[in-house]
Amino acid sequence: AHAESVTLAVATNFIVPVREIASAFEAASGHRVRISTGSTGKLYAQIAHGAPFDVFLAADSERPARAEAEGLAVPGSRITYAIGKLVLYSAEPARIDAQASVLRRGDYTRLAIANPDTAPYGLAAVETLRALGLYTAAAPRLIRGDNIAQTYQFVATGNAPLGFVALSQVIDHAEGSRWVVPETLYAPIHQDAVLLARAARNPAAGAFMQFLGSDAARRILIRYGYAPPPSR
Amino acid sequence: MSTLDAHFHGRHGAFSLDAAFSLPMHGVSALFGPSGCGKTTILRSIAGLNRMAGHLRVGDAVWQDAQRAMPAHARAVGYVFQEASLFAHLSVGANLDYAIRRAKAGNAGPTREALVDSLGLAPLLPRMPARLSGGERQRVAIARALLTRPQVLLMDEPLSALDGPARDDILGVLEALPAVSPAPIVYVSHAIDEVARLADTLVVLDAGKVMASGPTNAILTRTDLPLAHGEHAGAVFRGRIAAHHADAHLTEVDSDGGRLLVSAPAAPAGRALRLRIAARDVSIALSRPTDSSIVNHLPATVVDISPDPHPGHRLVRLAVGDTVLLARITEHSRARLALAPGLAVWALIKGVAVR
Amino acid sequence: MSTLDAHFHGRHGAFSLDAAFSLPMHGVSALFGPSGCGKTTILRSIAGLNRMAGHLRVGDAVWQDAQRAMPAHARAVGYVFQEASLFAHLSVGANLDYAIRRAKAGNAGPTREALVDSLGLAPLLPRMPARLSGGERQRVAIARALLTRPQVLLMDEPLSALDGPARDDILGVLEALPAVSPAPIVYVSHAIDEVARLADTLVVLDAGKVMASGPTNAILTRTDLPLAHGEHAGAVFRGRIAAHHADAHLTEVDSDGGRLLVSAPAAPAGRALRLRIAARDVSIALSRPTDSSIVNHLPATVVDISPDPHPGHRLVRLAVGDTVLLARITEHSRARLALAPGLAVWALIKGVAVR
Amino acid sequence: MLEAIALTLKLATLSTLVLLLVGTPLAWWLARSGAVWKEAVAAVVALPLVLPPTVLGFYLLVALGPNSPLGQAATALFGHALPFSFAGLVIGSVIYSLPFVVQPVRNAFEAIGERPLEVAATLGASPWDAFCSVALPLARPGLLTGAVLGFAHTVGEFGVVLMIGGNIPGETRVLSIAIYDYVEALEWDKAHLLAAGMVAFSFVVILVTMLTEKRLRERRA
Amino acid sequence: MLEAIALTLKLATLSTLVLLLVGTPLAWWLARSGAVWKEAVAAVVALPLVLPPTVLGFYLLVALGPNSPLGQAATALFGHALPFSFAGLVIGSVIYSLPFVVQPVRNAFEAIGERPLEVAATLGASPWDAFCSVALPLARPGLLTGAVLGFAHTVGEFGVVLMIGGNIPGETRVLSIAIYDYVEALEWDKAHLLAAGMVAFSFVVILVTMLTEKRLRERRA
Ligand SMILES: Nc1ncnc2c1ncn2[C@@H]1O[C@H](COP(=O)(O)OP(=O)(O)OP(=O)(O)O)[C@@H](O)[C@H]1O
Ligand SMILES: Nc1ncnc2c1ncn2[C@@H]1O[C@H](COP(=O)(O)OP(=O)(O)OP(=O)(O)O)[C@@H](O)[C@H]1O
Ligand SMILES: [Mg+2]
Ligand SMILES: [Mg+2]
Repeated sequence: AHAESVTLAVATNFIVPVREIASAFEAASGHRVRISTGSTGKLYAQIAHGAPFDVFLAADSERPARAEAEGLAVPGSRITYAIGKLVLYSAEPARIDAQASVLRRGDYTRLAIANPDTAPYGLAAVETLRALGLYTAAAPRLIRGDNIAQTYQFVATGNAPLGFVALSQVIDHAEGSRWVVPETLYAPIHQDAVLLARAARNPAAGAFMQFLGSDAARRILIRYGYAPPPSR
Repeated sequence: MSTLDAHFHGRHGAFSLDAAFSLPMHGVSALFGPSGCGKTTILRSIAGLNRMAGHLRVGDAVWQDAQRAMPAHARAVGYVFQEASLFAHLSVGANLDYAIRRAKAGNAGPTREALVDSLGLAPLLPRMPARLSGGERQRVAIARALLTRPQVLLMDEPLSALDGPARDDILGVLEALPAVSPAPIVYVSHAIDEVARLADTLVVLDAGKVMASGPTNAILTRTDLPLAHGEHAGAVFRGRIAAHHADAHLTEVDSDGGRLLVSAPAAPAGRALRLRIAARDVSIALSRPTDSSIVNHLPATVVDISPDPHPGHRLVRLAVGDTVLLARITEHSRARLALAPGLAVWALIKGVAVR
Repeated sequence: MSTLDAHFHGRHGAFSLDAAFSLPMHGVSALFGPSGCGKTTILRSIAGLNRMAGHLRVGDAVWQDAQRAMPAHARAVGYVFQEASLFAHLSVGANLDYAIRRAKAGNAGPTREALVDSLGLAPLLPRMPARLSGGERQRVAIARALLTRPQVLLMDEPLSALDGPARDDILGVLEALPAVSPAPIVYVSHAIDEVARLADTLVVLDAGKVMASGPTNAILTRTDLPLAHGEHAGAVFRGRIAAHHADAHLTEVDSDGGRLLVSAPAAPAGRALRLRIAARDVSIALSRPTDSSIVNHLPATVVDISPDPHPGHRLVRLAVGDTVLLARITEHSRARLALAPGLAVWALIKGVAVR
Repeated sequence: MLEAIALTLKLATLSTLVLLLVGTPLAWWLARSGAVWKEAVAAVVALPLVLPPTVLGFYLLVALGPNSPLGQAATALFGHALPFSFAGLVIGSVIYSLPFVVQPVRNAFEAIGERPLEVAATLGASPWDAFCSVALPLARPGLLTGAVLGFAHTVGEFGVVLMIGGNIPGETRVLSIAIYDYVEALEWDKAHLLAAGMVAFSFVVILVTMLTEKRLRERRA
Repeated sequence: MLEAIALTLKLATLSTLVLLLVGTPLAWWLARSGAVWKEAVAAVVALPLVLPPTVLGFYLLVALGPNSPLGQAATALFGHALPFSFAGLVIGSVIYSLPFVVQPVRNAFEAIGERPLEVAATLGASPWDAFCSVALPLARPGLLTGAVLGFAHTVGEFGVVLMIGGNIPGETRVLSIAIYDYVEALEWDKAHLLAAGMVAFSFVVILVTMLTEKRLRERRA
């Protein structure tokens, strides 16, 4: 196949892994990839108003589904490309133990989460707190990042002693302390992708959707702290 | 036709204007009147800077009538404003060039070199306007206005922001203007001494109306008008040089009123002069004095005697040859000398100003 | 000590000042000199508005010496600036109140009511400064300066931005000031007629230096100074009313130079007056004229005769009693009358100005 | 939502006040100082403009966070660091909007010139007195322009506030963040409503301010 | 990264030009018109300030998108709708930064007064000639302030650009977005470097502009 180009609209939190996946894809297929990033909501608004994107890699499953329903995407093209893992993180080394007892003790001033209204990791954090029966106690101390990246910034700069962030953000951090939240405490964070309507006949876009499910992509995902999607 | 005919009427807030007048298309015509009488409004109407109703004909061209009014930039006027009006962002030279580039082609007028020369602007050319004195600024403004090659030159109290020496300097420039430029000058002032020095024709305004208009001396010596009653009241008339005595620095001048001895720079016989004699400089004697330092004694006849705003004073009109002089004397003296209309007297003239 | 002693020295760009003078702590003292000679700089130094080196003692208080200089707001001066200086954001009344609230307690001075009354400010009080004429503005500025209860009132050419009637109006106000306020006035001007009308003491400046200082007439009639050579040159001296003739509107005045008949408003005998006689209003005769409208004839002796800037003219100093008058006549007349120092003559005085 | 509206008004009003309190002396100094380096200070004041608000917010977060010297000083003083508090929001807004206040106020002060202040001194007014009784009233048009721009900018301000405020309802969740969240959450109807209300309200505030200023200026002329 | 820098400079320069081209006549009209409703127009110009940039960007997206009448007109004209193109970025930046240009330029025009324009008319300059040869040079300080604020604001502008531009590398991905992305992607070192460079560059640009203006002003006095 001769070289085509594909433009990805990628949720900001996935930007680092997607770069690696894209280079692997370029190497393997010879197609060219361009990456645009933004919050999932912003990207959806842009797609709805004619943005020149071929593939939408959202941070949730809701907005790709809506894109599909509203005819912005190729029907049936939606796949889950990664499953996010939630982690409770602190920049201080011994702050969090394996039982996350700091949460139960309520021994913190502020707890950073992503905005549950707009970010799936935020929703997962709220679900986790509710499952632990700690939400009411935590609610007055919650601070909300616009997205998961901001939430991490709150924690990393020490402005919040604790925060629910994505495992992918802290996977290679030796310092700090963490508690990987058991997947039983929150609904899985499906990050879905769809092939957008304008790319229905773009072979490179289709190829990239294929490549997302490949072993090469899965290896990268795991390295970055995501669970790979169940094999199709 | 070689007149400027204007009739403007309209309102400016509480002020209402209704003024019609006709001016010759040569020499200096002055609009004279107290503050707020509408002088500036009329000048601005001539220049098209405000929208007064009326009509205006300048020579053969109609600049405004009931149907249409030429926009300001299309009217061939030069306008010298009362206060600083040089472009602050341009040097003196560039201010002049601004006018030259937009000059009305076809009209006659002095060249840049001639004006720079006659107004002494050469050392000023590279300077910015903020670095000029008030008098220097007005000289540049006058040169700039002339360089547009105007059909009419409008001047709105160009001296009122100046004092002492700067004022004298510009007055001299203005007196020489008719020799430099063919454009008639409409000169606005409320200073009678300026008007007497400069104007050939006078339009007297009050509260938006024309009170009188005509040749300068006819208006100046009318005791029913306010001009004869100010501190600077006097007569203005023309003379011609008869002889110049270089040793005594004195010039003999023949005028309608007789021969006068005046201080004037050397000039050839026959040259026309303007003579001004202030009412306060004229004394009256019944016989000709012989041993006084007063140089000029003219035989005269008392025309009439009017009251003066100052209660102890009288204003005496004297017929001297074909001309009328004003003399301001005390009622005390009038009574002592028993002056009355028709009496033959001597007019003793202490000072004669010459242009 | 009841003098103001000042010595200021320093540079302002290319201009260098080095002026020492002493002024009485009453009446009007004028700083006189051509444009750029440093008058404003000195006035600002007295007010503390610039930092000239030197020292300044006002009465008993040292305002500046080598060690320290009082800041401007602590100096009890009233300052009337050359041009508009009213606060644009305050009404006339509020401008006055601004000064009252910050007045130096303890000093004497007229009240607000008295000033509003004597300066005719009542109808102006609610107006904003932008709606005042130039003359009205200066009257308010003068009232405001007096309301600070100053120890010295500084006035920097308060008339130069005014014309004609407004100028006369304010001159009248200034002449009456010493009666209204005890503060001595330091008056800056380059107009000799103002100085002659107002000043008791004169400091003549040129290029940053004091050329002469002393009582007004002594300075005005010194022919080695430029003041005697201008258009308005003349003499100034004091007189005292002898009698007033209401019917002829004439007043008999006794002065050092003899008895004069002048036009002046009715006033009781004994009242002191200031008399001004311009050099151009004085003629000289060898015998006393009998039938002329000139009212005042004084016996005089020629003191000396100097050249005048105008080559055909001479300046004659005449001793009239204890006083010196100036007369400007033509060389032609001087020669005709064979005037020389020591000659006894008659001074014919056409006009006497009175304050 | 009412909470967010109240908070926005409180933040904008307070920030405008602080902006005027901080910006006015700064503008005065810039207008009147003879210091050669004052243009450098003027440029520094303008710099928050060139950073994206979120990025500016990020650096403020770092600068004011509990690990920074500033943050530790604040903690010692107030018992907590400034981010995620209303006080922190005010600081962020003030830094971000400062250029819009300083610039017009400085221009207005420069337009006054020396003379009115000299007049005030000769009338016995100390420099501080003259500043209050003469300079401030004469510079009113500039102060008003500054206040309007500062107010409007604070109302619309969002990146800095979001970053340093942490989007805490009732404390740091202002209207602009609320609208933003509705857009993000695809609840566009609500976003439209809020945005329209905000625009209408601001339009009225700005228009009334400008007309009042015009009226006052005409009274003076 | 070089791409982003070049794009930012291009966007800021072009936007500043368009801002001056659009803002100057508007400011002129606001300064000189006698229309009673001009203050309403002035308030409308100031309104983009009160909307969070992203939200403003969202509405621009709606207004210029392919489904809107405006968008369809643009498509008919240029072959594509304006969002997600460089032209769209310029439009967004211009609308967002307009108040910062119009306000100081208007003040500068108002400060000129009637007289110089009347003088120009009596010297034979048509209104357009007088505007170019007199009003513009005399208003230069205001134009410069406007240009600096507009330039700086466009450099730092981010929300509108991100929304309407779509962050497409080489086309709409400007420096501010790049910094934002680095911060979001936790690549803080790169963000620090870029931010520092941007601040330093802007500091120099602003300082040089201000000093030049000061020099020019002193020449004139
Ligand atoms: N724009 C205006 N609006 C309202 N009234 C005006 C306006 N311009 C002038 N006037 C009024 O019109 C009258 C005439 O003004 P004008 O300026 O023509 O007088 P002037 O004779 O030139 O006086 P001056 O000698 O003081 O310059 C004055 O009473 C003035 O108050
Ligand atoms: N701030 C300044 N910087 C440089 N030179 C100055 C400054 N102020 C005044 N000068 C110069 O100092 C000299 C004296 O100025 P000053 O204003 O005291 O003169 P003046 O006697 O009041 O003149 P005028 O009658 O024109 O008002 C002038 O030559 C002037 O150019
Ligand atoms: Mg006038
Ligand atoms: Mg002076």
